[in-house]
Amino acid sequence: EDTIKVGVLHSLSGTMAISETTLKDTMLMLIDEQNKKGGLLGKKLEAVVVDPASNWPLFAEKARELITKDKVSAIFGCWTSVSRKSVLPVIEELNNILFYPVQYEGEESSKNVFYTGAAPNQQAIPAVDYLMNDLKVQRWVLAGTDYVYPRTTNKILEAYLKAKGVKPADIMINYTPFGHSDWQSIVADIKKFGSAGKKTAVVSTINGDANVPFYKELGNQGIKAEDIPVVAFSVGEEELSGMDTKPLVGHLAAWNYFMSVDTTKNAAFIQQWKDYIKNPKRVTNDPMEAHYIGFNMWVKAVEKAGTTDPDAVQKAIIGVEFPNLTGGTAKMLPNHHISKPVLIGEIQEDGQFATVWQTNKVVDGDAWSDFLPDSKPIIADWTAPINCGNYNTKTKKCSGQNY
Amino acid sequence: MMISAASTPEGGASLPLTGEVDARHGPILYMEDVSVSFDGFRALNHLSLYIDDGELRCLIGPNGAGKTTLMDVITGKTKPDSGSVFFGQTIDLLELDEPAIAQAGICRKFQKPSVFDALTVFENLELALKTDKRTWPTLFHKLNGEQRDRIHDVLQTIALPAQQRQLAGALSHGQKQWLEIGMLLMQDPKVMLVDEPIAGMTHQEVERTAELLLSLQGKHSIVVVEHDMEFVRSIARKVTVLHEGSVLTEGTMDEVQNDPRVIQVYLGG
Amino acid sequence: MNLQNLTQDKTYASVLLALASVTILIPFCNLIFPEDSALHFSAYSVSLIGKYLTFALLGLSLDMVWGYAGILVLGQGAFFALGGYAMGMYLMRQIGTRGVYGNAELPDFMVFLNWTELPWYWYGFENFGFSMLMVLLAPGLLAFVFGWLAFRSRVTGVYLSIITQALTYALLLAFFRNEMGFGGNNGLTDFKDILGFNIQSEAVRSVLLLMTGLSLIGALLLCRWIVNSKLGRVVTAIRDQESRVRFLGYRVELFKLWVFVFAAMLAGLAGALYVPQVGIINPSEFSPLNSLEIVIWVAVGGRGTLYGAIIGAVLVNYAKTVLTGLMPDAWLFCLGGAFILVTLLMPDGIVGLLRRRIKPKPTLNATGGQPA
Amino acid sequence: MLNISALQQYYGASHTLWDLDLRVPAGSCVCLMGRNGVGKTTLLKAIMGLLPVADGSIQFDGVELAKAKAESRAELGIGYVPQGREIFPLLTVEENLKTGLRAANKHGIKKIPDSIFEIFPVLKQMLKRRGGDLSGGQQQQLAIGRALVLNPRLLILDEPTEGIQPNIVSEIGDVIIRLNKSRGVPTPPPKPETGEIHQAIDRIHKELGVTVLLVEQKLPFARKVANQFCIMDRGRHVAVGAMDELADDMVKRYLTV
Amino acid sequence: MAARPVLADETGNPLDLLRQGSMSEREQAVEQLAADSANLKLLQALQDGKLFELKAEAKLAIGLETQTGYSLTDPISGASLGEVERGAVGKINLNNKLRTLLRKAIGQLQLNHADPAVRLGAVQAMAKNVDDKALALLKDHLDHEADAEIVAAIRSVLLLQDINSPDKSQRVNAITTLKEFDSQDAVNKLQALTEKDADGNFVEADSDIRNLAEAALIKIRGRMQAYAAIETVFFGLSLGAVLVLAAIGLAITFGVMGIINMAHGELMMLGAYTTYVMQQLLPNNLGTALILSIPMAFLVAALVGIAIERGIIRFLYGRPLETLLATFGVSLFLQQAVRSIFSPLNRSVATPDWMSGSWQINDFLSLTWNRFYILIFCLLVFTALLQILKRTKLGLEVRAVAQNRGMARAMGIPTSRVDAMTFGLGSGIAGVAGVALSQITNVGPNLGQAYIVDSFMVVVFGGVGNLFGTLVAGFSLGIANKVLEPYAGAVLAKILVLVFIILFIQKKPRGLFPQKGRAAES
Ligand SMILES: Nc1ncnc2c1ncn2[C@@H]1O[C@H](COP(=O)(O)OP(=O)(O)OP(=O)(O)O)[C@@H](O)[C@H]1O
Ligand SMILES: Nc1ncnc2c1ncn2[C@@H]1O[C@H](COP(=O)(O)OP(=O)(O)OP(=O)(O)O)[C@@H](O)[C@H]1O
Ligand SMILES: NC(N)=O
Ligand SMILES: [Mg+2]
Ligand SMILES: [Mg+2]
Repeated sequence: EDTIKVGVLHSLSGTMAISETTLKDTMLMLIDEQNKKGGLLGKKLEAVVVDPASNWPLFAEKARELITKDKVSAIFGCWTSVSRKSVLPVIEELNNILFYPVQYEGEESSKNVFYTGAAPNQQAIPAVDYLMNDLKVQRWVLAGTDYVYPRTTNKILEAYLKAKGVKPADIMINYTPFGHSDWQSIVADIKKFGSAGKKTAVVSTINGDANVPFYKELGNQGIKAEDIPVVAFSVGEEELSGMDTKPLVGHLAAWNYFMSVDTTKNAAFIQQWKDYIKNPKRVTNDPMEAHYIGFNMWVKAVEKAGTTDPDAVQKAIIGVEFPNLTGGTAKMLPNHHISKPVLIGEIQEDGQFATVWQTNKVVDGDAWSDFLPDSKPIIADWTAPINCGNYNTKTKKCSGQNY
Repeated sequence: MMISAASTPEGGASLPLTGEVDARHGPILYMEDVSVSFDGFRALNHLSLYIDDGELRCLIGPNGAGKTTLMDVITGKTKPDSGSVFFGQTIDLLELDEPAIAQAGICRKFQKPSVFDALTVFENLELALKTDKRTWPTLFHKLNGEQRDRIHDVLQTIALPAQQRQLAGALSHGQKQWLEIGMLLMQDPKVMLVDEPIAGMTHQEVERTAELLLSLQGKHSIVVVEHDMEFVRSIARKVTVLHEGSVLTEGTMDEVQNDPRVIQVYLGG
Repeated sequence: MNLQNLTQDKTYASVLLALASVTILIPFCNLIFPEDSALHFSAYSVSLIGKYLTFALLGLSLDMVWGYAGILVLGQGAFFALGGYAMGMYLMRQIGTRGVYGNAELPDFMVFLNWTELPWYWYGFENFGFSMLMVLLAPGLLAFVFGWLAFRSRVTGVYLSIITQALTYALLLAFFRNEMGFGGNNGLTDFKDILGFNIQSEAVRSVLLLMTGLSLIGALLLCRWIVNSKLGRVVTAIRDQESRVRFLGYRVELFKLWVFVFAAMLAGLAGALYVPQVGIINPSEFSPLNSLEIVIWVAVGGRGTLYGAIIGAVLVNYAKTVLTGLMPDAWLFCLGGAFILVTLLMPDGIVGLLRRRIKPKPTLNATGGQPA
Repeated sequence: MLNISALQQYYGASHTLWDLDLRVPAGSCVCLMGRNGVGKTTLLKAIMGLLPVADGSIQFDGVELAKAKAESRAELGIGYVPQGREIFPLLTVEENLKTGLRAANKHGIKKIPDSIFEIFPVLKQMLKRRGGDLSGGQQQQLAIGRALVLNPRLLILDEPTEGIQPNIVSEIGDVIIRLNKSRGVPTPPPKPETGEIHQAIDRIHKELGVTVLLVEQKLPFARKVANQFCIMDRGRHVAVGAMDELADDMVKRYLTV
Repeated sequence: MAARPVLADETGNPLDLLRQGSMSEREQAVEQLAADSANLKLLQALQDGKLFELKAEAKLAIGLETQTGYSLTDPISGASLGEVERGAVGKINLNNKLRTLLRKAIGQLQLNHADPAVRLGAVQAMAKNVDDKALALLKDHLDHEADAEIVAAIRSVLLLQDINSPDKSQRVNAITTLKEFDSQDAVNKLQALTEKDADGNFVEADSDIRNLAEAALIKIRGRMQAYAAIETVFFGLSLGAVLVLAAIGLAITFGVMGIINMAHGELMMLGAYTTYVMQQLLPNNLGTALILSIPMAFLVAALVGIAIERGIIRFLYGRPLETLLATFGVSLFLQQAVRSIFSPLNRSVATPDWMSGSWQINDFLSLTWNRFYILIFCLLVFTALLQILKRTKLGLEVRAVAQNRGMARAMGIPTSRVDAMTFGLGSGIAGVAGVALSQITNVGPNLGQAYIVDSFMVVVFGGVGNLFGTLVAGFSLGIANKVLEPYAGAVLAKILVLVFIILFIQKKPRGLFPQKGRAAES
């Protein structure tokens, strides 16, 4: 074998193509770059791209194809949690590696998956802290698309808010279907909820396509960021580039990366991306950085292990560090999550975020939330002696691992 | 011939369907004071009609007089606005739907030939065969020798034995007419309603149809609608003339033919 | 039987033969030959082919209602998904304490959403026999109730098609809801074993393929027997002239209901076989687009021929597998283009083309209208 | 006027019309006869361009029609009354009649001529009723009326009396005869009770007689109306001649089963 | 000449702070600047995002965007500073805190503006969060304000303060006056009077006041309910308008022609992309671009539609089910084509100013302009279409062709032309609907998929072949959805509407407005 193959498993068609296509291109760029640097272990890297077409079972099938047919050494892919859940058994069965670059609900740590996106404690909790402490928010709207990531995140946030003394009457929870496009009533409700005289904010886990009509409606019903700010966990530069940002100015998002962050590394990354994609207007976003970090950590781990053998890489990668684009250093933790800074930014008219708050040091990703009763005692640690993704510190047992 | 109101069966509708048609006391088919209207247009207007057991009745009348509508009412396709329709003394046809009426023994040939284009001639006849027509028995149904013979007999009668394996959709207009008559025969009904059977037939076929209908009377009660007077004359016993939704006159062919009203609205000079 | 039936028989025979060999040879080769042998079928191929065969079964079920009874069901995927969920629930219950929270009763997704006890409709699914019964009963019952209402009210044509679409769409939204207790958008996944055997082992995979193949062959034979029975002819007659059949004394609604329920159960069976082989069942199986795709398979293969549905389902899905890997950026052009070409060049689908090769037959316009 | 030679037609693989020739001279009324299924309707459809012809030629006034578009016939002045009526079922009677106006426009006809209602008064009564709701006979009248809107020079009728009440059948006979007046028979003076209708017909066709091609099974009607016959058997024509010459043995040979 | 009115003190020049300082330093600067009305223009420019830093000269300037860069004016004197390139200036960024501060500051400075509308705006801005200073300003202003509306606005602010006054009669008066006001602030204040604290004691000790407040609340809530009902109807109608727009083209291609057009959604998508392209071509006239998009989208979609009809569908007449397969292929093709040409990302289509915002009738009722326009647009499109089908031959001919193609040809109807034109018309209308959709939802490759199921549902629910049915169906489904939503939530409401459709079809198996008659029944 003269090349090392890397699988790229992102939807290029269907509903998720909007988000995932960019990540495919990012991976191609990173692999290209690595090859220019001389490849890995003296071999060239080769990207194997497939299209799981936003079809969840197809993700599993394609993962199997990548591993058994194409013999890839690692897979970078998935966006939605359900696609990851679909791929998970295959990755575990065939003992390969998946780098998952998107913020997610947590409650998972697989031996074979590396979570380079944010866990709830790296995005949701800090955002709520910011709203509560800096903006003095007292009333909360938790609005989300009706699926597991928003549900879980909101469960965690609800528990967190209540623990902070927020009354149930001051929390409004609302779920909408995927792609929901008629927000008139809900925005009107939010407006009413927010006009009770207490400072109100919306914590939005609204996903993808539903955001454009949501923000349009917010703008049209005259909800300004100064009155009722919306802090979103799924709206990044890429999404903003497809919206009319005028009515959005001042609303917030919490991420671990903003394109606008002014560091030399980031400037270089942005330039590289624009050159690669041959479009000076293209933007970068948080999941791209996650892939950037994940890929480079994988490279380092392979070099450290001297082989692409998944077992060896899984061992070697824990503890590997790599600088973030926004400053600070990401480190692969024993629970397969990474440490990241948390940034909160306000949307500007040009579709960029102006950072208004940021953690002063990196936050470690927590696989198992401390705010859910059943997951509180659980930890993940893939180093000896625990070597388990869901180790119950009370019963001292590792549950559900079938390898 | 006319029955008095007193002898009209009462509460017959509650009797089980499986019972024999009770025609011991005269007519097998009663229609009394039946009215039907469509968007305000009266297609049948207080019409009363009685058909005797085994009778061959010809029904004539101008286009639009309501002959087809009358058959629609008897077979359950159209529900009348008022009036009553009884099969024998006991079966209230207004309480039954189309399949139940068909199973009770009233079958019909349509004005526009309607056969199953995607099935062969043989299969068309097979479907019409008088058997248990519930789902499971139909699934497990096998033709026995007797039934097979019957289909072949009918094929002979309608002169389509050569076409029996052909799809009915490929038949010409006249052939479809014959096939539909064949389907009527297969059902072996008590009452046959035959709407314009000879349209599109050649002269000689017309004669054969007449012979066929004549041979069936007695065993079956038959109502024939036709505009071909020569044909009607050749089969008619009793003729009813419909006009504007009600009976204009009734009688023998001669009586009817010489009725000035009939000549005026229907036959012409 | 006439000539046309004979040629049909020949094609039937070859399709059956092909199915039988796939069903028997592939699991056999997978288990017997070592991995590096040229004759070895990888686990990847085994589960892929298994998946195609479940789709073929699903296509077959649609061809029964659509091809023969003329009911264009745009929600056949709903029955497939229900069967799949029934199987998925069984598999979830088999996980037992091996879930991440170690809860013997509750599946993981219930635990982390703070459910405290198993909803009543999950009862019984730890039992394989009961679950298999539900695989058939759940879709069958839904089809029965839905069909009974719709056929009795004489809902036909596009109206029926659209309400079946509404049905599957409503179920999609309902199953998305986490409150429903079926795992929301993530659905049911991470299965461990089936009847005590590890679901990921090669042997189980092979057996599943074998079971799927046998089910498909059985279903094909059964369907063929049904369409060749008198009931089949009644149903075809209903397709072409529903009201006329009533006047022959057949209860049209019951016949339609019979076929509809039968097909729903077949689809449920397909779903149940699908889930252990792909390892996940989630609400997107209810999506109207999925159901539409089933119609496409059948149309591509050739409607109203049974084996056409099988050929169509396998070919379209095989094309998808190959194209999404070979040309991830352009495969939709190919697939879309292929659908257009098939309609234009093969009016009766792929089977129509095959048949015309074998024997030119007099064309008969299905609608009975004049040829253009 | 209409000249058909060596026409071949197939339904899929089955050969329906074999090398068929037919001449319809201008001003004549030709009755096409033959048993069920010999291909009469097929021939008429082929003339109308509703079925593709495999080979042969169809000339109308010197214009080749065999490969021309179906819709060109109406403008040329061919009216068609199909077997089975083929009414537009969900259009009203008025709309059914109006469908011919586009083609009739070429001859300066912009609205439905009143004369049609005079011939078929029932159509006037039912102007707003859906065509499909009419009784069979009413539909047949509508079909003929619809063809007349085109102001045709050649009228093709496929079993026009099917399902029509006797007095209207005879009227239709009269209508055809009078439309086809160049038959040479002097038109009898209008009968008092039907005078209006006949005057109307006269008015439509003062100048030119309409050439008629008729398919009819009923011999008496055919004899009354047509002046020429053409007998078909198995897709070929076997006998032609003046109507008076139609001998009984021919009828027996070709028209009975 | 008003020389440098800025107060320079030890904290530094506020202009420099604004230019270079951190966000909190900028806050200080704004507070300082707010003291002098001469700074109004500068503050307003800052709020509107038009204040820039001239990088080379290290000073502030107000910039107006031009084709190539910015034309600059001095923020204080208003003197022109010439034009510069884009790169030469940097925008002064704001955050929400600053924006809030600015709003208040500007409001206070504008209280004496010559234009009463601006004054009213200023009062309203100040009313949003009143502090003592603002209250004093407003009270002062009341004495020399002539405009009745502004007086009323200030009165209501003052009345709200009176509720907490120590003088009981003033309180009583305030409450009785306020109960006639449609004011959210009034509700909040009154509500506060009726609440209990953590120990279960009433916050308001005076039971008279409490009861009075209680009664006033009931009165206002009654009105609120009426407003809510109006709002629900409006929401329903506007959702319905979107459904109707999406479905109406299909009502022609599917309802009248009988083509199961799965590419209908993609034709709408083309309309939406046309809007995007038009806005790219006319970046400075977004409104004009939007208006021009309507005919352009019609043209583009109609041409594509005609191409589809001529290239594919015309071979499939008489085989309606196969149109489903072929048009499904077309829809995949178009989606991927758009992905290849415009990228898979959503495109940003701007809402022109005259379409944004809402018509604020009072605190409880406001109708958004874009929905309002879309509703009217929908009715216009519907009427236009109805007229086309009624007044022209096309309407009759297309129905004739759909019902009996062969006979239509025999009657001399040029069926191919009629088909192409009708399909073009249906497609063009889909394109026009796409323009409307671009104003409320994503413009991306998935746009069509999102609407196709709903479109078919609406056409069928209304009764196939009946245009009016489509209209009624769209509006009734819209209203049903919006009536249910507050009780059931968005997801369950949608499910309930679907179940309702299923059950309704049992009652009326051919939709709301069925085609009747012998032909339709058999
Ligand atoms: N569904 C309907 N809607 C409106 N009118 C109808 C409907 N059905 C029948 N009619 C009218 O009722 C009248 C009677 O029609 P019917 O078909 O019974 O006549 P008929 O006696 O069979 O005539 P024909 O001898 O021409 O077949 C006709 O005028 C017809 O137009
Ligand atoms: N669509 C079709 N497909 C195949 N064969 C057909 C089709 N239509 C008619 N035929 C066959 O073509 C032959 C001629 O049919 P056609 O309808 O022209 O007969 P016809 O002379 O008009 O008979 P009739 O007097 O009964 O109307 C018949 O044998 C018929 O079976
Ligand atoms: N993990 C997410 N965003 O689905
Ligand atoms: Mg009739
Ligand atoms: Mg004929």
